Parts: sequence; structure tokens; C-alpha cells
Amino acid sequence: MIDLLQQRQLEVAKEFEFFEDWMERYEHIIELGKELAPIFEADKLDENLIRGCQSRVWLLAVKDDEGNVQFRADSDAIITKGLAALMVRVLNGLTPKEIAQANLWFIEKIGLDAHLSPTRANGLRSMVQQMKHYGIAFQAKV
Amino acid sequence: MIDLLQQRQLEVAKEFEFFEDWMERYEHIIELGKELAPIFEADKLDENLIRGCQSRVWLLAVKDDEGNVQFRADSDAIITKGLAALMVRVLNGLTPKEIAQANLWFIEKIGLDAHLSPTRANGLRSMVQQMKHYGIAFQAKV
Amino acid sequence: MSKAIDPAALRAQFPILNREVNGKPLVYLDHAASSQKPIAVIEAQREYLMHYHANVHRGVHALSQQATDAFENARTIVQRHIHAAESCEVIWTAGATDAINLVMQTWGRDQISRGDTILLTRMEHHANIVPWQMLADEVGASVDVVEVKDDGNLDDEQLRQKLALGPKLFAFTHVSNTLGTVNDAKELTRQAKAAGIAVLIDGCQAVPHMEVDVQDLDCDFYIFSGHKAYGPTGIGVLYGKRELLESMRPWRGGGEMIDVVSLEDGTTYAGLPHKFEAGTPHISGAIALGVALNWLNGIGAEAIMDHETTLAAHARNGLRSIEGIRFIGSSASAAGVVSFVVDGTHPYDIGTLLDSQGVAVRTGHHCTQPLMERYGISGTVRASFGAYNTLHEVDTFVAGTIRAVRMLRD
Amino acid sequence: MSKAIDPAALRAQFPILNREVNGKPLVYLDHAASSQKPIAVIEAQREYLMHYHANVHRGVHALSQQATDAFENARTIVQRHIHAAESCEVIWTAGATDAINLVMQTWGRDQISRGDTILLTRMEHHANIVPWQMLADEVGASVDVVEVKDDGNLDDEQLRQKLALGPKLFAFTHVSNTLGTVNDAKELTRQAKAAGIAVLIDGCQAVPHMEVDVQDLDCDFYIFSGHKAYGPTGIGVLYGKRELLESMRPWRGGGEMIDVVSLEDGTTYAGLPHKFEAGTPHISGAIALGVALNWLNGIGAEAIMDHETTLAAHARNGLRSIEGIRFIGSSASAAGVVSFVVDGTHPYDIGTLLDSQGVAVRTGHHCTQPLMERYGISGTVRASFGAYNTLHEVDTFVAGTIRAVRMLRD
Ligand SMILES: Cc1ncc(COP(=O)(O)O)c(C=O)c1O
Ligand SMILES: Cc1ncc(COP(=O)(O)O)c(C=O)c1O
Repeated sequence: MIDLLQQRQLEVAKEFEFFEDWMERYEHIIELGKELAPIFEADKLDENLIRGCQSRVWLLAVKDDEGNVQFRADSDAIITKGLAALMVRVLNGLTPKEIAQANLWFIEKIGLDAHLSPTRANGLRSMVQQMKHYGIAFQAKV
Repeated sequence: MIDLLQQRQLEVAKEFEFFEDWMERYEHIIELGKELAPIFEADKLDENLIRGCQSRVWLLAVKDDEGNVQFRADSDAIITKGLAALMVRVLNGLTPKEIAQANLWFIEKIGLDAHLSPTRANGLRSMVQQMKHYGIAFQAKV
Repeated sequence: MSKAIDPAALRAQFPILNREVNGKPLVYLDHAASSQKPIAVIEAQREYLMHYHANVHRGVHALSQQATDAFENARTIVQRHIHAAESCEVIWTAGATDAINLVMQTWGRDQISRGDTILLTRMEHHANIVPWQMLADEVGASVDVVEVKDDGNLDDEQLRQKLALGPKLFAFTHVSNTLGTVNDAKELTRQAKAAGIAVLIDGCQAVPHMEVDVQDLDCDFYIFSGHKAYGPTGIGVLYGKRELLESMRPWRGGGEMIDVVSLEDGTTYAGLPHKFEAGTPHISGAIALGVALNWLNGIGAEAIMDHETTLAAHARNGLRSIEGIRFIGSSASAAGVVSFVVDGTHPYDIGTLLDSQGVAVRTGHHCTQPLMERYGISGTVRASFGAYNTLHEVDTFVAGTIRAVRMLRD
Repeated sequence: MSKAIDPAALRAQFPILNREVNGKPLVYLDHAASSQKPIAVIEAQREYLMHYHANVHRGVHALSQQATDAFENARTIVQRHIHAAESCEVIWTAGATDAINLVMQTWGRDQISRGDTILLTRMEHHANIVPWQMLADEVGASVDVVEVKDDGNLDDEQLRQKLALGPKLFAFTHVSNTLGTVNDAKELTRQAKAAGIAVLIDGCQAVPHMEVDVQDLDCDFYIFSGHKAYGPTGIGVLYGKRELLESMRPWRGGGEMIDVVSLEDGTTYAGLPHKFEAGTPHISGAIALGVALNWLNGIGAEAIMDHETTLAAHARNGLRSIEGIRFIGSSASAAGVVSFVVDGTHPYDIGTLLDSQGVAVRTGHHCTQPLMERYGISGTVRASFGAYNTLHEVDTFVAGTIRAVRMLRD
């Protein structure tokens, strides 16, 4: 059995390995942000909103026919959106249980852990928590 | 003409010259405090009270037949009373004008200036001010 | 068993203890008014200002992030130190007085109304009296007190009676700053809570000297000041139970404590703990207080308490030879505080003569005038001890007091 | 003429400016949020804690005396700095926010009642909005604002109209923290006073940058924070006219602010300034703020203002080449603040990319949400300058912003 979660994290880690400084890293993150399909304006509801202090993140999740979780995310700030894109890429399509229990070591590996501090203004930490909550919630509903 | 004020200050300064430390100085001040005749209980009125933070000083002044000022003072703390005794000794019997304009250099000379700081708890500064106020008041009444 | 204190080793950490006063080595026995600071605390504050100061929260830049992390980490240190359930139950204030006033102006204004009673004790510090008098005046409530017995203990019987009358709040000090009496805070709280009465504990004199566990105490509010607990000035702590804090309206308005500010649609408030922390906080003070509590923990509350009560007992033994001495407060469970008056002398005189021998004690009413009234005095001489004081210092103090009394009486 | 600033020489006094952030030398352009501290200020605070800390007032011992003298001396420094008539008109607070809340809760509660209006401006910091909203809610008064024109200046015509409606209080900022607009505080005060309206001026962004003379301004209250004026955190100042302060009831209750506390006979209060300073004050902070203001004076307010406006002009010139940039606030009389948005980018993104180049700017609403609404934006990028910033740093900031915008747009 291939562990998709591990595979994806390794992939991301590799992708970030050769960046020399933060500007390069951000360049890539911005790229990922631009590539992430925006969500519909109609889905930018308060109930889907994760409030960071400065940038807003919308996160939606549904369970697909196979019982796996499909995420969609967006943000008004492109760097935040890029971070969201990374999270979606790593967790998308996994089972609720995998998501709920995911050990997301790649975040520290690629140096984004500072962005996860509870006092950060971008809401990445809340986003990760929210994704896991979806995992837990969808598990319960099985 | 003998300047009584100068003479008395020189006398006090000389008296304090040979003390080696503060304990000796206080010993002398306590002595002076004990020697100062207490005022009548009946005179311990609020209107005669100068409130330091911790010790209380009562100060009374009258103009004698020659137009000079006679002070009486007391305190519930003996060191404060000794300080009061020193002040009375230096200023007693002078003319209102002399008192109002007195340059009390002896206080610094004998090292008591710290006791004159506005934040001191003993009220010495208020006492000196009050004595001068009496001088000014009695001058005006001439 | 906790490890005994080695004050000589500790003293090396307190630069101020090397200085002289009036030509004599400083003997600092005024811990209850404010403690001296270990070098680690002083340096933490300096380090912060030298290398990572920035305004906290909301900043995207690295400095602001670093400052915010350190600031919030300090909150967690406080939380663990007093065993609060969550860090959002720890509110930074400007000091203990500010903290009590916060409770008075928010919880108090909402919960206390005409005809209600606020129960205090006779041994409270003015900080735990005046705010309640102000509130009582404002709303038409009244303030009542549990009396203190001759030995400095609370009158338990009277306490029971007064609790039975159903006051809205019982606010009492954990340890008396004047008497040293250690109240059985857990038992007092239990009795009050059993009768449905809210409890605020003034922990100013407890936190520096003993283990405090707010969950075990089960009090509603617990407050203390940093500067008495080896921390810096200008910072204090309000602990409150979460549901209670959540139900309270904010007090100071401003930045940080808001969610959305609108002139047209009105303003909504932030969640805990920020709701009660309007404006730029005392960042360096909070960080340094965290260091102070860690330092305290490293030594151990029990060891400190043991050490201080030994010093206090030694002082009492020495002073007892003075004719006409009267100890104010002689509870068996007294912390490191010795308060006394001597017949025919004024505390101010004794304090002044001790000062000229290098010994710093406090004289006066210690912000406990109602307690002074109770004992029929206007003030006391108070020596209060910290972890850094030695038996030798106590001897200097005792000898100095004996000498002072002799001079004053002769 | 004031002597021009030599920022290179000044910088040597700011240890933090030597550090790196994200591998780049720190360029600190967040002065308006909080200033960095010169070494003299940091050392003054340390020196105090190392060598003469004690609780102030009432102490008979030498340390307490020394601390009290230094503490009260700092008050006198503040008095002279803002040209107050007497030192008892200077009240120490925990910060600007605390100071405004003090006025709101004492003067405000007594003077503002149902139906009254409190007049503010659209450019106020939340600290000068939320307390007044809270008061208005409580007593049934209302809050009105003078609008800001596109260029960031107050609408003078509207001001005249709104003053004519007879509000009870006009509270306005001397200098806007978001726009940099310098209001003609003297003229605004004159107009209000002529109509019998009380005036409170928020001087947070003025004191660090210009000469302030409260007697010349003739305002009733003037407030500022230490940490924005090269001073430490946790300390601020409320200036009030003596008669006014004397007529006000106390706010926080506790030690220091009382005369006599009695449970039976009620409590009487101390005179100014202590009436408003309950509890142990932030002694080290007050002393260090005194040092900061002396330091500021040594350089000269005019020289600082000249220097900062030069930097701001240089920044605007450099940024102007960015397509789609929009400066928020372009008053001719703007202090050293540059606020902007760039079409199609989020301020957070620009701030983050600047940070990764070592440049610290603030992004967001800067605690002025009503002003953001006015301009139809959610936030700006704000660079704000202090005495220690250089033209070279401005160039780094401009180049960094251009690079950031390119990355975000590509
Ligand atoms: C204009 C203005 N007023 C008030 C404040 C509030 O100051 P503090 O947070 O120090 O209380 C600030 C600081 O952010 C400000 O810039
Ligand atoms: C028991 C007690 N409560 C309250 C206070 C007030 O603390 P602060 O002055 O730091 O606000 C003190 C300190 O004097 C105290 O000893």
C-alpha cells in the first residue's frame, strides 16, 4: 500500500529543497496560489471563513463517492492562498481518518512552521485545524 | 549688627561637624527633640498640624511684643521633633522679614537636605515652608 | 521534600544586594513592599528591548512575531505557575490593584446592586478595600468585614455567620502583608462557594512565597503583582474562570480588545484574553515576569517558605528581649513577615535609625489602616523576608532595632 | 534653526538596528506601532532595577527615597517636556489607551449624559473611539465624527458645523497614525474652546515627532504612550488641567490614592497626582520614560520632524513608479508616515515579502477601521519612520516593495 500522505509530503519537501532564501520560497508559494482554482463567490460565506487577523481564508470540504475528503480553499491574500494550496495538495482525497490523524511534518521541513504559530496573522494554523476537524467530523458520520 | 541667623547656623554647623556617622547625628537630634518643650495637648489642633506621611508635626507661631516671631513645635516622632527643634532654634525670635527671606544653608551643610526632599515622609520640608509662610503673613500684618 | 535554600548562592544573583546604604551594607527587609529582582529577570527585560522589541499581535514582520511569541509564552508560564486550566484565563494587568479594579468595574458593576453585601476581611490591603467601597457607594451596596482575632487569625466563627448572611462576593487576602497570617484559602473558598458566593483572592503575598493552584482553590478570581514576585514593575495578573471572564463585559476600550470597530454599526469585541487587554501591553514586563516565575519555580515555593519562616522565627526570638515590644500578628501559620511596635517609640523613628544602619524595613500602616485601627495603633515596624535574606541579616536587623530602641528611650 | 540629524551616529545608540531578519539587515519602518529604544533608556531601566529599586512613597529607608526621587523627577521631566504648568498635572498611566479610558470613566461619566454628543474624527485610533462608544452606550449619548477628505485632511467646514451643534467633548488625534496627517491642534482646540467644548488630544504620534506645548494648545487633556516615544512599554501619560483633574472623582481604588481608609467612616482621597495613581506604579518605566524624553530633547523635535518628512517624501517619490499604487493620505502637512495600497495585491502579501527582505512595515487597518471604511479598503501597507532611519533604508524599502509587487502580479 502506498502511503499517499507520506509520498505527497516527500514530494513537497523535495520541491522546496533547493530554494536559497525566503523570496524564492514565496515565489513558489505565490505560484501555487495562482494555480489554485478560486472558489465561487457564492461559497465565500461566513460559515466557510477562517479569520486570520489580516487575510481571510475560505475552506470547504465534501466527502466524495469513495468516502474521501475533497477540499476547496481560497484567500484574499495570495501567499495565504498558496499556503492553502499546499495544504489541499497534501490532504486532498485522503480518508477522513488519515486527515484526522495526519502528522504534517513537511510544514516544519520546508520552514513554514513559523507560519503556524498561534499568533500568526495569516490563519494557516486555524486552517490546518479546520481541515482536521473536517476529518474528524466526516469520520463520525460514517 | 550681628546677624543672628548666620550666627546660629554657624553654631549648629559646628555642633554637627564632628559626628562620624548618621547614628551619632541622630543621637544628637533625638537629644534636641527630648529637650524641646512639648506643646499643650490643647494646641494639637488640626489647624496646627503639618502632615508628613508618617509622623505628625504641630507648629504654632506668635508675634511677640517686639514684633519678632516665636515658634513652638512638637511631633509624635522624636527624630522629627529633633529636626523641628533645630529649625525653631535657628529661626526663633527673628523678624518676620528675616524668616521669610532666610537662606537656610545649614540644612545642607549638616547633611539633612535629604530630609527636605518633597517625597520625604517626615514633613520637614512642609515645616520649613510653613515657618516661612508665618514670616510672610506676619510681615503683611505690620 | 524540597531542597533547602542556599541564600549565599542566591544572593550572587541580586546585584542590588552588594550595595551600601549610609555607609553600611544594605540589608533589604522590605520584600513585602517590593521584591528585588534576580539578574535573569533584569537581563530578560533588557534583552527584549535590545534585540526583539516590537508591538505585539497583528504584525506580519519577524520582530513582531518574535515579540508576540515571547509575550504569549509568558502567559503560558503564568498559567502553569498558578495551575490555571487555560492560558486565556490569564489576563495581563498593570498590577494587582489594576486587576482588582478590573473585576470591580466589570463583574462587580454587573453583579452587585443595591442592598447587596461585599464581604472582606479586616486584614485586607487598601487595594482590596477601596475599590469595593467605591462600588458600594456607586450602587448602594454595603461592605462588611470579617474581624481579625488578637493573634492575627480570622474569626472563623464570625466568618461562618457572615457568609450565612449571603454576601455576593467574598474577597480576601491569601497572605496578610502586615501580619504574615496565611489564610486557609482553600477552606475559606469552599465555605463561600458552598453558599453560592463568588470568591476573589488577593494573592500578592502568596505567589512569591508558596505554591498556588487556582483550580485546587476553586476560586473565581485570583490576582497578584509581578513586582512582589521577583518580577518587574508595571505588570500584574488577573486569573478568572473562563466562563466568568467570558460572561463579563470589557472594561478598557481600545486596540487589541476589539473584533470590528464601526462608527455606524457599532463595535464588537475580541475573545479572551484580549477582550480585557486594550492597548499596547507591557510587553517587556510580561516577558520578564515569565522569567521571574520560572526562576521562582527553579528554587521551589516550599523551600522559599521554609526559609522565610525560619528567618521570621529567628527575628522574633531576637526581638523578644526588647522591653515593651508587641508583635502585631502571631498566627502559628505566619509567613515571613514580622510586624511590631515598641512602647514609647514611634515606628518612624525606629525605621529611620535602622535605615542609618543600612537596614531597610517598612514603617507605617502598610496600606492596611483598618487593621491598624483594630490594634489601636497608627503603624508598625515591619520586616519582611525574601529568598535572598540570611540569618546574619536578621541578626543585624535585631541588633539594630535593639540599639535604636535604646537610643530613643535613653 | 535646529541641527540636522545624523542618523548614522544615532543608530549606534540602538542595539536592535544591528540585527538581521531573515538573513537580511533589519530595516525597521514600524515606528508608529512602537519605536525602538536607545541604549540610554534600556540601561536606565536596568540600572534602576540593579541598584535602587524599591517601592516608592511612604518608605523611610534610603532605597525607597532614592526610587521615589527618581520617579518624581521623571514626572517633572514629562511636565517640562510637554510644558505643563505643574508636575501634579502629569498622571502616570499604563499607556495611552489606559489614559483615555481614565478620562472616559471619570470626567466622562460625570459630564456626559443622555442626549449628549461626543465628537471625534474619522481618523481616530480605536483607542480614541471605543472608550467613547462604550460611554455613549452606557449613558445614552451619541458619538459623531468629523469626516476626512480624500487627501487625509479633516473637513474644516464640517468641523465648524459639528462644533456648532454643541458636543460636550471634542477628542481628536494630533497626528494620524495611518495617514500621517498633522492636525492643527491649536486651531482646532481654539474653535472648540471658544464654543465651550472640552478638548482631549491624542498625542501618541505627536510627542515622538514634534514639540508639544499643552499650555499653548490650551487643551483640557493630552495623552500619549511611552513606547512610541523611544520609551519603555507599560507606561503612558495623562496630562490634564489642574482644576479639571481636581474636580474629577478617582477611578481605580487602592493604595497611594487614599488619604484615610476607614471601614466605618468611609475613605478620603489623596491630592493630585496620586489620586489617579492607585497601587504600585511602573517605577522603572516612568524613570526610563524620563530618560527617553530627555534623549528626544537632546536631538530636538524639529530636527526629528524634518528628518522624517524628508524620508517620507523620498519614499513617496520612489514608490510612485509602481503602477496602480494609491497613497492613503496625502496631506501637505504629513508626518513621517507613508500608507498605501497597490491594485491587485493584498497588503499582507506585500508586508510578508518585505519582511523576507528584512524590511519591517505594518500592514492592516492600524487600529483605524472607520478610516479604512472611508477609503473603501481593508488595510494598507504602512511604513513609518523614526529618528534612526536613513535614506538608504528607504531605498531598500522602495526596491523591496517594487520587487514584491512584481512577484505578486507576474
Ligand atoms: C494615534 C494613536 N492613539 C492611540 C494609540 C494607542 O496607544 P497604546 O496602544 O500605547 O495605548 C496609538 C498606538 O497604536 C496611536 O497611534
Ligand atoms: C496583600 C496585598 N494586596 C495588594 C497589594 C497591591 O499591589 P500593587 O501595589 O502592586 O498593585 C499589595 C501590595 O502592596 C499587597 O501586599
